[in-house]
Amino acid sequence: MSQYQENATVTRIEQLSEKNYRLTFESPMIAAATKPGQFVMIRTSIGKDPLLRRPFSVHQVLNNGLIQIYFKEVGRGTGILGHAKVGEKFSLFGPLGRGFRLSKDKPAIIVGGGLGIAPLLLLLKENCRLKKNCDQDLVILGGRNREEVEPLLTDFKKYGVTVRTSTDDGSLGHHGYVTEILKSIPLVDGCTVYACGPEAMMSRVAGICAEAQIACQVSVESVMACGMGACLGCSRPDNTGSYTHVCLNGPVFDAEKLQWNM
Amino acid sequence: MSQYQENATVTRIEQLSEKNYRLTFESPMIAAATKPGQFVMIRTSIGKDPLLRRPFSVHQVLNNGLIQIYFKEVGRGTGILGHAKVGEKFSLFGPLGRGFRLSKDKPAIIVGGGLGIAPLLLLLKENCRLKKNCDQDLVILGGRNREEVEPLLTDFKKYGVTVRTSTDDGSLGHHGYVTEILKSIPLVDGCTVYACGPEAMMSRVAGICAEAQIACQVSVESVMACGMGACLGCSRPDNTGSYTHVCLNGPVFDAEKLQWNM
Amino acid sequence: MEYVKTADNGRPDMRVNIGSLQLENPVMTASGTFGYAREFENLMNLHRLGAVIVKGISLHPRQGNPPPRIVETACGMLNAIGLQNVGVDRFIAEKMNYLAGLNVPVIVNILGDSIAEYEEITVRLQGVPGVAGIEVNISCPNVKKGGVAFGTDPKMAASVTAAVKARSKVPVMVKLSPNVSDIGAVALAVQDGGADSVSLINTLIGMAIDLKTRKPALANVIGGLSGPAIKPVALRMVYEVAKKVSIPIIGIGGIETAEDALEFMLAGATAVQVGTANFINPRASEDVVDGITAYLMKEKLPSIRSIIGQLELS
Amino acid sequence: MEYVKTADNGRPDMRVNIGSLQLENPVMTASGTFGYAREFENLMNLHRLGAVIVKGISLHPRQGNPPPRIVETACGMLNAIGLQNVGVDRFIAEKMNYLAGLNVPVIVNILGDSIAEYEEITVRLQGVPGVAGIEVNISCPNVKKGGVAFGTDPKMAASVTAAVKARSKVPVMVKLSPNVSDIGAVALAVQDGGADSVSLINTLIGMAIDLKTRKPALANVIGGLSGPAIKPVALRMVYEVAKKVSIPIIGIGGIETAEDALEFMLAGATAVQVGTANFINPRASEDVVDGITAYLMKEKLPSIRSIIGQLELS
Ligand SMILES: Cc1cc2nc3c(=O)[nH]c(=O)nc-3n(C[C@H](O)[C@H](O)[C@H](O)COP(=O)(O)OP(=O)(O)OC[C@H]3O[C@@H](n4cnc5c(N)ncnc54)[C@H](O)[C@@H]3O)c2cc1C
Ligand SMILES: Cc1cc2nc3c(=O)[nH]c(=O)nc-3n(C[C@H](O)[C@H](O)[C@H](O)COP(=O)(O)OP(=O)(O)OC[C@H]3O[C@@H](n4cnc5c(N)ncnc54)[C@H](O)[C@@H]3O)c2cc1C
Ligand SMILES: Cc1cc2nc3c(=O)[nH]c(=O)nc-3n(C[C@H](O)[C@H](O)[C@H](O)COP(=O)(O)O)c2cc1C
Ligand SMILES: Cc1cc2nc3c(=O)[nH]c(=O)nc-3n(C[C@H](O)[C@H](O)[C@H](O)COP(=O)(O)O)c2cc1C
Ligand code: FES
Ligand code: FES
Repeated sequence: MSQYQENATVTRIEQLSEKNYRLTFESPMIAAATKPGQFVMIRTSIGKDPLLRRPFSVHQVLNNGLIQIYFKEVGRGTGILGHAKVGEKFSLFGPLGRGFRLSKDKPAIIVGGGLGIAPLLLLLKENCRLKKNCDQDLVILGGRNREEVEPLLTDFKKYGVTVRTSTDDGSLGHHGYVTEILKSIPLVDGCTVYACGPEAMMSRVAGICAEAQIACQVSVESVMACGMGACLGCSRPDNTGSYTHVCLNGPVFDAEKLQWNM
Repeated sequence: MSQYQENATVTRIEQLSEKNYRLTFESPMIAAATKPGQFVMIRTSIGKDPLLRRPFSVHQVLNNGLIQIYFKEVGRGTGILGHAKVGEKFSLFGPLGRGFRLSKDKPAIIVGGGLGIAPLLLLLKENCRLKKNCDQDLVILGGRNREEVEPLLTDFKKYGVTVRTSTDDGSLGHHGYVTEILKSIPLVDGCTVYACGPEAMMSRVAGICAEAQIACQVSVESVMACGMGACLGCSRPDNTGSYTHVCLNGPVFDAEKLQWNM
Repeated sequence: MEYVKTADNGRPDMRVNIGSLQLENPVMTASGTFGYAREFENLMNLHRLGAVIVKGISLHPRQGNPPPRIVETACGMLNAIGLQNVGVDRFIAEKMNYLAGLNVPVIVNILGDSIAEYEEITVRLQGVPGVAGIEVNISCPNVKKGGVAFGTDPKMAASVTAAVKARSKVPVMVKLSPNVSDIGAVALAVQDGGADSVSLINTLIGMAIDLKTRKPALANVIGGLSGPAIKPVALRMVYEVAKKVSIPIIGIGGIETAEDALEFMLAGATAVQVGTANFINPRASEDVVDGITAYLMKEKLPSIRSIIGQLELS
Repeated sequence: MEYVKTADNGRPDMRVNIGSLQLENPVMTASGTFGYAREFENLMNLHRLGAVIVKGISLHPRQGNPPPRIVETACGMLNAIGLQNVGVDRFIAEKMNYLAGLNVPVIVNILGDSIAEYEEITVRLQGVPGVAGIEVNISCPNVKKGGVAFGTDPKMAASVTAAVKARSKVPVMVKLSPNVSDIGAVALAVQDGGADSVSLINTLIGMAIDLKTRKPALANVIGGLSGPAIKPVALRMVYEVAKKVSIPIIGIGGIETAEDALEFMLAGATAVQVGTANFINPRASEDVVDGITAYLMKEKLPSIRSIIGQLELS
């Protein structure tokens, strides 16, 4: 469980859609230590404002000590990252949190909505590496429109997995939600659903899996100050009526361990 | 007395020595309105930190609505400006303050030390334009070493004026202070000394001029919040035992109107 | 409160009432951060302000503190201007003429070393054309005598309020200090003293040190902290005071944008003052007016008054 | 105070005494910002700290507040953790073993809803190996009962102090709230109550609002403001308290760098605590130790103690 603070250089910037970016950092120590579902905390400013680091799932680990994040510009921190230049340096801290628990022989159904797709590429990669062959597995990716989903498809498809898509406006794949696709497919016994996306989507996925009595791992969000268990800021109600902490016990949880507003 | 807030684009960056930079901005309204000795307030951050604008003398007004500042990297605001990229935009506010009072027929002796050289190039330009011929005038520029002074010499010399130099380490011109050069030359009756530089230097210049009974205008500094008379933060003791405000009544003052610690 | 809808031009109604003072919109400029307004005449449209509050005025002229008077801090600044001003008589003679010509209510911020001084300034301001209200500064931290005590002790605060109120025909706004254990108690006392409204917060007392010289960064050693850094404290205090008093509240502290202003109004402020932001963006106060209008239109709200105190607690 | 010079290795002497507590250097970690230290073991060298102060401990376990518990503000953050902790017994059983193994004094931050609770926690901590001191939190703004009152009223503050002191064999540090009219008075009262030292400041009470939802940004509505934004207030209070008390002062509030720490020491602090900065740079406290050492060497000062209270007033 080693974590590092690295001054990472931006090596590549991809604007995948209007507000969605993919940034590649040279961050060899973090790259070597990251497992699927873990995240990094990035300091976006050189001054004291914005003050806190921002959490981002690790999207991909590439060769040569490169890691990627995939994010949407929603505020000041992501705004700064969206305007980063190749060669700029940012302080990365990670890898943090508990990632996905993979299984060698169980079929995987990977469900991502919007920016929740971010951690799933690394998950898929590890899943397929572990299994050698992942043609039993399924990936379901959804978003608001074609622009949001399409740019990522090749990266997922290269692992030989079946990829189904949905969009809110019907511009790509199923017209509707990823959960409708999930609902429509036979959920084989012993398979695991891995999900990341908006709260409402994950809540729905958790419900579907509970009903079908299959395992479900979700990657959830929370505001965070430290990302490593020091501040107790990232509390989230668990199924015992108490709180769990997203940065330490998550961000990936067994869905049944959390409280859901369904 | 019109002042403007302009979102000015950086069009050129010159690093003249280790910490000294010259930045050119496209700022047509401010450029058209600026008189020698006036200054601009620049917002250096996009966030809330550093919060306040930073004051800089206008170093040159060029054709096509361009203005220049010449500055040293001493802290966070100047650090950000020193790392600016061509094409970046900064909010400029100006022109502000009262500049130098020029005279068509009186010989001018222009004395600059260190970064105090900044406003003197525009002063010289206007002075020579007004007089048509400024071969009676003298410029004395000093700094810590050759690196600090030399890069600016061509710009001053192109007006056909005599330029003398001094450096603290003797690496260029007189080995010592600009005030020693000033002291050593005959100060003709009716001439005006224009000075900008470190406080100690200006104090000394003011003393020399008072003794020789010749006019002396100095451009002084002060911490500033607003730069335009609203905060009353930029107070400086004047010769009446009261305070004057650098941003409104200065930055250029008749030396005799100020209180000097000599 | 009664508002006559003057024109149905599809634009939201921005008017608010501070007691008997009717404002075209809820955006004022904070004392000491807007000079005497004239400084800004070429930089913005002064007529679009809800009200102008001018630099604090004392009975006699004050020279203010020696420099340095200001220093920047993280997302804020400290000032120790020392209440430099020309005194009430010269203020009336030299500044009020211009101010009276503005199309907006002018509120005069006053301060004294004793109750008698507050009374005397109030008396002199009565009947001066253009003076629409008085803001009583009982909170300035920069002057050794008076200032601090008046704002800290509820009884003293009530006394000053009552004294000014007794001598004023124009509405009296009392400006509260945040440097107290219980601002709600001071606000209540001031309301009992007869204040028509309370404005808050004034600056937090702070200090900065220059490690290089090992000296305080301000000649006055301590100064008043303002700017975005203090906004959370200001919002909390407005919220706290709103639960206590029934008179209108004017929110102040780190307001830079319409969003900031609207947050204060949700917390219970009827109007706001823009302070330090004027230094960074001389158009800040007008931008806040524009931004609030745009927000109301976007949210399809006919009137700004439907925002006041509408914070939703779950 | 007596310092034996242990080794003449040319490095400056960083030791300071907080009453009978001898620290290798003046840099501690602030309660609630450093977990139980173990979280940081892979990120820095814990043994290099002057002292570790752990998250506030109550008599019974506390679940803390619902989320959101934190929100960023300009150059600062608000927290309303609600003092989540495992309670003193589980703390001793589960956390102290590791902490006792560290080569640095461990100071336990405690809080109670009543004097009896403070006493009981103190009693349970006596004789626990590794507990080098107690920091009494009389200032936490997050819990409705107790917290606020103890820190605001000098008499109450003195009573808690005396009660804890009477039951403690280890030195007692009392942590002061900044949300008061006169922190000097509280500090004096606490000194009279027998405190071995005072630490300040705890967080300023603040609030943030989410305009989109029109709700408070924190589920608890109000929270504690920390970070660089509050540093000017903290410095001023340390300076003020230093003029009043003779016991050592520990400075807290927005300290990120050695420069910040040295400013607090110039103002009169014998030691400092690094808080929010730990979240941004997990190595912050160690960096402060390094930075102070470097400063002393650069300035050719043989001992850190020659800095304390050496602010130059002109
Ligand atoms: C473990 C974890 C992993 C994450 N991974 C990713 C990722 O891979 N890609 C990605 O795009 N985002 C991810 N996020 C969310 C990301 O951290 C936020 O979008 C980011 O912090 C916003 O910063 P900002 O300064 O741009 O926005 P701010 O200026 O702080 O806020 C702007 C707006 O964004 C909203 N916002 C703030 N934080 C979040 C959040 N956590 N989620 C949603 N909205 C938020 C605010 O409420 C506000 O309305 C992750 C969050 C967590 C906790
Ligand atoms: C009217 C006027 C015109 C000016 N023109 C120029 C110019 O043409 N070129 C130029 O290089 N500088 C000029 N200055 C100074 C310039 O404004 C400061 O150097 C700048 O504000 C420092 O900002 P910073 O954020 O980099 O430093 P900060 O981080 O604010 O401070 C860093 C260090 O610099 C010191 N410092 C801060 N302000 C000043 C100051 N005004 N003078 C000297 N040291 C300071 C601080 O004490 C501190 O030690 C001018 C100042 C005024 C008032
Ligand atoms: C430079 C300066 C001068 C001020 N002078 C006064 C004053 O004369 N009277 C007063 O009541 N408040 C004065 N204030 C306080 C402001 O009116 C306001 O209450 C405070 O700055 C907080 O608001 P802000 O964060 O928006 O600046 C002054 C503030 C600053 C920054
Ligand atoms: C998330 C968080 C939790 C805190 N918990 C405690 C606590 O349990 N007990 C306490 O006395 N102070 C607590 N504090 C206050 C800090 O110890 C410190 O006094 C304050 O944050 C100011 O210092 P800073 O600006 O360096 O953070 C907490 C602060 C934060 C940010
Ligand atoms: S973010 Fe600090 S404990 Fe989880
Ligand atoms: S800088 Fe504000 S009055 Fe001069």
